[in-house]
Amino acid sequence: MTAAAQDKLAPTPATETILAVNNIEVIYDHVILVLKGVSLAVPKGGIVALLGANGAGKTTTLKAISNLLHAERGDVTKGSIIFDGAEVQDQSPNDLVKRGCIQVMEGRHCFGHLSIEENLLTGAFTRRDGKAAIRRDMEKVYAYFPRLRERRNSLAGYTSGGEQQMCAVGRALMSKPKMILLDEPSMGLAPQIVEEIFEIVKDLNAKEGVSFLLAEQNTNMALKYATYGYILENGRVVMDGDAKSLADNADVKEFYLGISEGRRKSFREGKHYRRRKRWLA
Amino acid sequence: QDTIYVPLFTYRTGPFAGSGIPIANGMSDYLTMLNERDGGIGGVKLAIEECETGYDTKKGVECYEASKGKKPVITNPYSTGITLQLIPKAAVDKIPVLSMAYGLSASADGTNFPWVFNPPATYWDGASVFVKFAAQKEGGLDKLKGKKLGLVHLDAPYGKEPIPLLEALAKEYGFELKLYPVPASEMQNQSSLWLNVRRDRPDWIYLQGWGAMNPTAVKEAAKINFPMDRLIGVWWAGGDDDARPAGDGAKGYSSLDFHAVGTDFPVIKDIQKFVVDKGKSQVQKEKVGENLYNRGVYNSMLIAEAIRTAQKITGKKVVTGEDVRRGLEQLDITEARLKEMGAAGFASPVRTSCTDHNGHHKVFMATWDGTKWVKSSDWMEPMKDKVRPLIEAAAKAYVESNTGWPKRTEPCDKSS
Amino acid sequence: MLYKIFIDPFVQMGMAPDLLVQTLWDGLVAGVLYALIALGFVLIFKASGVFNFAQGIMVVFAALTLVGLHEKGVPAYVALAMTVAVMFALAVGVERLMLRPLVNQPDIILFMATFGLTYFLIGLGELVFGGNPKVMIASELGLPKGTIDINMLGGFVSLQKIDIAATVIASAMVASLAVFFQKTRVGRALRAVADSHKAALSVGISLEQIWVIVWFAAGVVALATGIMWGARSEVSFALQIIALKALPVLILGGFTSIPGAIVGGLIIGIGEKLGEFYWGPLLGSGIESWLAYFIALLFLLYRPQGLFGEKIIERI
Amino acid sequence: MRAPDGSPKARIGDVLLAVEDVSLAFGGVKAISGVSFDIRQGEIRAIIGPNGAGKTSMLNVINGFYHPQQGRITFKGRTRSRMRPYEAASGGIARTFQNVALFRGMSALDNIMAGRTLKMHVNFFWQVFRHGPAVREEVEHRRFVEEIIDFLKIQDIRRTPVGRLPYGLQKRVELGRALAMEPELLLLDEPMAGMNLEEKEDMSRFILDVNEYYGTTIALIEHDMGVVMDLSDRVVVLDHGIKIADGTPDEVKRNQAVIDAYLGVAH
Amino acid sequence: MLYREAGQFKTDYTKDMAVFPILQDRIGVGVILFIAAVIIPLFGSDFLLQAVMTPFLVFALATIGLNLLTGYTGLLSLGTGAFMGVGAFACYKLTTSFPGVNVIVWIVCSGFFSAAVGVLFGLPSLRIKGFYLAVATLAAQFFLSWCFIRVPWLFNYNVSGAIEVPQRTLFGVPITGPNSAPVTRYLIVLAIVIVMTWLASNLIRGRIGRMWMAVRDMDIAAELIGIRLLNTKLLAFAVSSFYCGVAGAMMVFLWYGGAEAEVFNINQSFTILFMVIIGGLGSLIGSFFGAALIYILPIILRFVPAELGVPLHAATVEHLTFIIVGALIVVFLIVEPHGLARLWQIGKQKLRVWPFPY
Ligand SMILES: Nc1ncnc2c1ncn2[C@@H]1O[C@H](COP(=O)(O)OP(=O)(O)OP(=O)(O)O)[C@@H](O)[C@H]1O
Ligand SMILES: Nc1ncnc2c1ncn2[C@@H]1O[C@H](COP(=O)(O)OP(=O)(O)OP(=O)(O)O)[C@@H](O)[C@H]1O
Ligand SMILES: [Mg+2]
Ligand SMILES: [Mg+2]
Repeated sequence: MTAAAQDKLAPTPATETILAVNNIEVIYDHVILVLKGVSLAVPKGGIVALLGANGAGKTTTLKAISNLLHAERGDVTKGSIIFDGAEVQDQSPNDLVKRGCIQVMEGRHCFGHLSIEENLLTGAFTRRDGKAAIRRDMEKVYAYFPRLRERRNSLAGYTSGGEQQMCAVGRALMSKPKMILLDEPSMGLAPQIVEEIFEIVKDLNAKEGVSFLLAEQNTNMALKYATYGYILENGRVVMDGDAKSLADNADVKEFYLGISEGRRKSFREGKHYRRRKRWLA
Repeated sequence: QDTIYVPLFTYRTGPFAGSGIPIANGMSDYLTMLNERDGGIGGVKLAIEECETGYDTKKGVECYEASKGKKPVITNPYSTGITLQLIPKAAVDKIPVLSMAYGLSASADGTNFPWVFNPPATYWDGASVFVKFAAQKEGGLDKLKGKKLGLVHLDAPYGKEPIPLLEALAKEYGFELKLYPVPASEMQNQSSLWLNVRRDRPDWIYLQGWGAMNPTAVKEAAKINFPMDRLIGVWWAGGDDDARPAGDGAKGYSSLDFHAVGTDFPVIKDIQKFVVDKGKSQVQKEKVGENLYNRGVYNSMLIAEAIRTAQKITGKKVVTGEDVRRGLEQLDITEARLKEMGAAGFASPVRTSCTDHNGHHKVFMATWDGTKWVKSSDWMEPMKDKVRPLIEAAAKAYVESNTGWPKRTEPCDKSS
Repeated sequence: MLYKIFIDPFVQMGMAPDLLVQTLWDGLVAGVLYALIALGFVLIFKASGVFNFAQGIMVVFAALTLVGLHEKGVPAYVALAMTVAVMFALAVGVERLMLRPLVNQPDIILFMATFGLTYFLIGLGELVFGGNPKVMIASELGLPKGTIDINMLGGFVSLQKIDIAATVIASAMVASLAVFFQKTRVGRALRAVADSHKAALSVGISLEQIWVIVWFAAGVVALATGIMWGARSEVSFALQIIALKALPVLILGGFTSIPGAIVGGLIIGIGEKLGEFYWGPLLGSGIESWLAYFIALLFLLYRPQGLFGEKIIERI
Repeated sequence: MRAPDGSPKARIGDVLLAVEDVSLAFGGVKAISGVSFDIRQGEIRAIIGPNGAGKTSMLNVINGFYHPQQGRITFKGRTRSRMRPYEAASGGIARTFQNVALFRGMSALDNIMAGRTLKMHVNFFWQVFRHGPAVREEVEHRRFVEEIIDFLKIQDIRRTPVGRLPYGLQKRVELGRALAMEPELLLLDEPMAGMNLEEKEDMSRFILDVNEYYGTTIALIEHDMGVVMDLSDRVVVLDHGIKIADGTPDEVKRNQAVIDAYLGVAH
Repeated sequence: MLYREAGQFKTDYTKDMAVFPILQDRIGVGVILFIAAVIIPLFGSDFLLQAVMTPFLVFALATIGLNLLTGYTGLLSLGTGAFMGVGAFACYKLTTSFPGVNVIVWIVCSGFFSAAVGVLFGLPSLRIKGFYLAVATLAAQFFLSWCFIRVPWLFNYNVSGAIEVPQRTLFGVPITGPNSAPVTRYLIVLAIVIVMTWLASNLIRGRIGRMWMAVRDMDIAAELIGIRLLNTKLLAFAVSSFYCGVAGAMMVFLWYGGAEAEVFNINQSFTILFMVIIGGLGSLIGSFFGAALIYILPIILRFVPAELGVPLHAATVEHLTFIIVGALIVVFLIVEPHGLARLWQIGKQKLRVWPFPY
């Protein structure tokens, strides 16, 4: 992509963008087209939410950014992704982490045979700033998630789902990133912890200037903490805007926040599905 | 232009390549030499084609099927496993099998195996010579009573071949036979076996091994201080590479042999002149004349003589497999003929007949002197009277178990 | 019969203690040598979850390169250094051309790829060095030769100097590798990679670097193995068969454990020598070919992940 | 099965499953300590608690995957100290898993058909030749499964290998597989994790309908308090393996211990 | 748009569950069967029949056998060679003990013996998994190999220590032994392979197949939906060994015409495993692809230099063959780790959306 084109796509030239995704197309297995031209941008020091239904392509987008698609036989066939001024496609995932872009993968993916503490230490693999600094950051993670300290010597494979999720988030923090791609961080966490995670996001963002791209189902939370949001449907961005305006949008309220006519619906009231015609006679 | 097609099944790859390569070189070099020097046999060039078997039965059968279409006059399977596959096919496809001193011992019986030939001696002949040799050193066959003779063998049909004969002789002469099988997967890992040897203290050991098993066995024997002059290998355990790795430790180790070692024969000189020096061989120059190389040469001499004999009998120049079968049946390589071939003293005369496809010829001991094999005994006659009945019984059993085994229909040529 | 199985062997042990000691020693040596092969497997398995079928041929390849270079007139130690360099090149090649494109594939696929590598190396090795067996240049490398016969217990026990050297070298290698991989940052990263390629990638572990390191380490171990086994018989392609012996050792010790490889090797080595020597004759000898697997199987029934293997995590 | 007015009281029957004084420890970790509670016929019973409280472990104990060191489990009137997985399954306990445990290599249809395994009996011989009874049985169960597929609205992904489905659909297929077992007691472990609101609504609807139409008893673990409070009849709260509260959603919501340990701010 | 299922509606479940629900597939299979059963026997040379097609089919059957175990049930086995050997030796014992019964019956029945042995060695699979399970099967491999050599009863005390295949006839036509025509043997092998492939496809499409796959994909979940792991695994061992046994018997009786125990060694086991993997785990058609690639490719490669007129020594050709085959295996895996079967599927998928790329 030429520099001119980039300029055109960059949303607000005023704030510096740390990550720009320009019109990417992703194909799995050479035949399954999943992303059909997605563009988005994350400003330096921003928190951007990526919303959308199941299968919309959030995870795929994040994987494309951290260059993990190859491992799943996926390919970015069109468009470009630029992180911190360099094309992502030319870099290995390891380079990206070194340069400060780390992803917390959906579905935890802790190293089951390593203890929680060792898991956290692997997060610091790319760091070269000495044991003491790593130790300090580990204390910080433990302070964020006291539950992890309790279970520090257990094999991650044996910890509960939520504990693994905390471990995955904590592990990413250990790499001292400039930008974190968070894929469904709240999944499987107790409400208290969910709030805590978002507090951590806010904290890191404010104190250390870490940028975030959040793929999240918990729209409520996401929009509360994010500055900007994109809504993905079927591999396309269907709506974007700053968080407040999205939260005020009627459709978003209806479909993503569960608020209609100004009050929260009960799950018992959920629409009765219609019995569809049976497939076969 | 007419040629006689001679496929050579060889193996220069795989775990047994060490033994396969020198043999392959010897075989093809001799035949190439005939082409170069004499323009073939009886004026007809030989089309020599190697097919790589890797000592693998599957590939061997594939080689056979591939060569079949080109009207071969003879097959050299060069592996007992492949030979066993080809024996039943030979009669059907009318291609004689020459398994020189290997293969199925019973196939020496020409009445039941008209298409299979295994001169100059069978494994049973070899084992009987071993017993004879031991007896000679002990002071007579009657002195074997109460002695222990061990057989260290590859745990496969090839290795087990001498067992029936040795058992029969053990009964007859009152010695005790101890068996030491080496599983194929443990060829290079024989320490516990030799510990057993150390415990049993056999007086003599006969080594029926192949490939990497041999050097390991020789080394291990040296390790337990087994007297080397009491370790005797079958002719296939007599490769230079079998003894060399053990270094000085192998000095005195002997193996059976039926042809000479070295290059001091006109025929070998011719090979060097017409083939090796002209770069038409794959052999390393210094390896010409080694034991297994000469084994290959010897093998090809038998092939060539069979073709020549066939030409003589039939008066045809371009002979077929059927003709060569007759030629193989009437081999008569006399001293005079050997001399003509430039191989006087290279081997003992060979004769086959309609009923005897082997001849049970004389063999001798070659002893490793630390750098090469040297002939260390006279030519020794096998115990033909003990071997022959076993062969006939085995052939009979084979025919019985293979229902529908065809009766011999090929007539015997008069001269034999 | 029962007497023969349960009592006679022990009587024999008592009657000829020198043979017992000799058997134990032989078992020990064999065990150490098995462990050396197993170690090569463990390294790679630990680092990538790949069961490296090619380890056996790497042993042959390394030994052949060494001896082949020496035959060409290169001094022994220079040849040794050059062989190490060749093994490094191999590690880099394997990583570039085989592992990198196959990242995150199921174990069995990677296993299969190493089989392709095996074929490749067999072909290449034979093409370059020919199939002739070669004599290991043990003495040129300064490895001791000869035997020490110790008269004891009413008989004698003979120790090969080369076996003693093998034991020492193997133990040193194992110990240093164990320390390196257990205690270092790289060691942790290795275990992480073995657990999940995907997750390892996501935290920025450089698979490329790690793989080169372990394949190189495995190559060096293969070289050591090749020298030792080659010195026992000869260097030929038949040697790769011996690599299969590493399987029961590995399984018994646990695929992922370096100490496991050693302990497994010793148990198998000693177990099988004792079994073959004292019980083998009951079955007509030559039972070594399967005894090791049965020993391993017995242990596995108690501990399905091997003695030192990581527990198989079963959680839902 | 459903009372005409649909009121909970009429719906709920006797105790179906009772857990008494169950304790489970892994080495030093006490996952569950002396927990007792019961599940009544026809009710939706929620189990909540902070991460690592022992909820999943509790389900594992109920269907026999974990064996508790102590305690009794009474299911359909039979008391025992531990369940066996096969017993549990054939007794009518089905479940879904927190980390989707589908058979990844199989299509959605096959996954759900696999849930019918216990109900299929035609012997090996007929199966090999796929003849007579085997075909009849296959068709009959296929019909049942198609009903479930319709019910869950996953017709279009019938043939897709489930490994490739997005998370939410996987959870739905997993529910389908559990339903195919025609269970009396259905254990759901965070069925709505990773779903957006719309999908949660759908899922809630399915759960309610399963409960109402099939009369299936449901034990539900969920972290979304909205869902829990709206759907469940009774809630049991675990914390660090100990039961800290048990009662109706409203009671639980107001319980201070629960607020401290789990809810944080009152919802 | 040549290949598509649109417009082909199924009106009942039986049709929908057919092996080849799509018309084009049915036509394709028909054509292949026609070529295999008519064209090849009529026009194929002996070399093609005897050294290419028959072995290929035998290997394909063994590969299917192992695929049922490893590909469908997820149990890794390295004992295939030995299980084939059990079949071969069983068939030999049977046909020499009861020569009156047709040898084809015995070839099929020999499968039961290897099934029994397979079950025995499958027992540890309840506790042992993955590569660890391989050791149990390796124990089988080495132990059985040892038996084949050491128990002379198995080979009727032949001095040669090998199986010698007696001549047997069907309606007076020799079908085994040296006098049987390659084409007869090929046709018998073909028939057995077709029938057994069909039976295997029946199994895997039904309840049993689903149970196997469930165990493969997630054994814990399978257990919790009421699948008895041990029974299922043992059944897989039994059926798989049955197939391998029949393949082994065919190998000796209809291909080699005699065999040493060495034929059933560990390399055989590996070869079959590689056919399974390269072809595609859990795919019947992949089993054929895998067998073809691993067995036939080297044969073709061996002919290439001769055809091109490049003067290379047989050994050099062999070395190059090894190098090329090795490299090709890696390349194939990189292109499609799920095996040739998957490549095939993707090809079909592309055809379906053709002329559009996706
Ligand atoms: N490895 C793969 N191979 C083939 N298709 C895939 C693969 N991974 C994902 N897909 C498909 O890509 C689409 C987008 O998936 P993705 O996981 O990106 O969605 P998502 O927005 O993250 O959904 P969720 O909220 O469920 O996590 C889905 O339809 C899925 O079926
Ligand atoms: N097999 C096991 N081995 C060791 N510890 C275990 C095992 N299973 C569970 N645990 C421990 O028991 C505790 C309870 O785990 P459980 O999975 O039941 O939690 P949970 O309530 O489901 O939490 P979450 O909401 O995070 O899923 C955890 O601390 C976990 O580490
Ligand atoms: Mg996602
Ligand atoms: Mg849980």
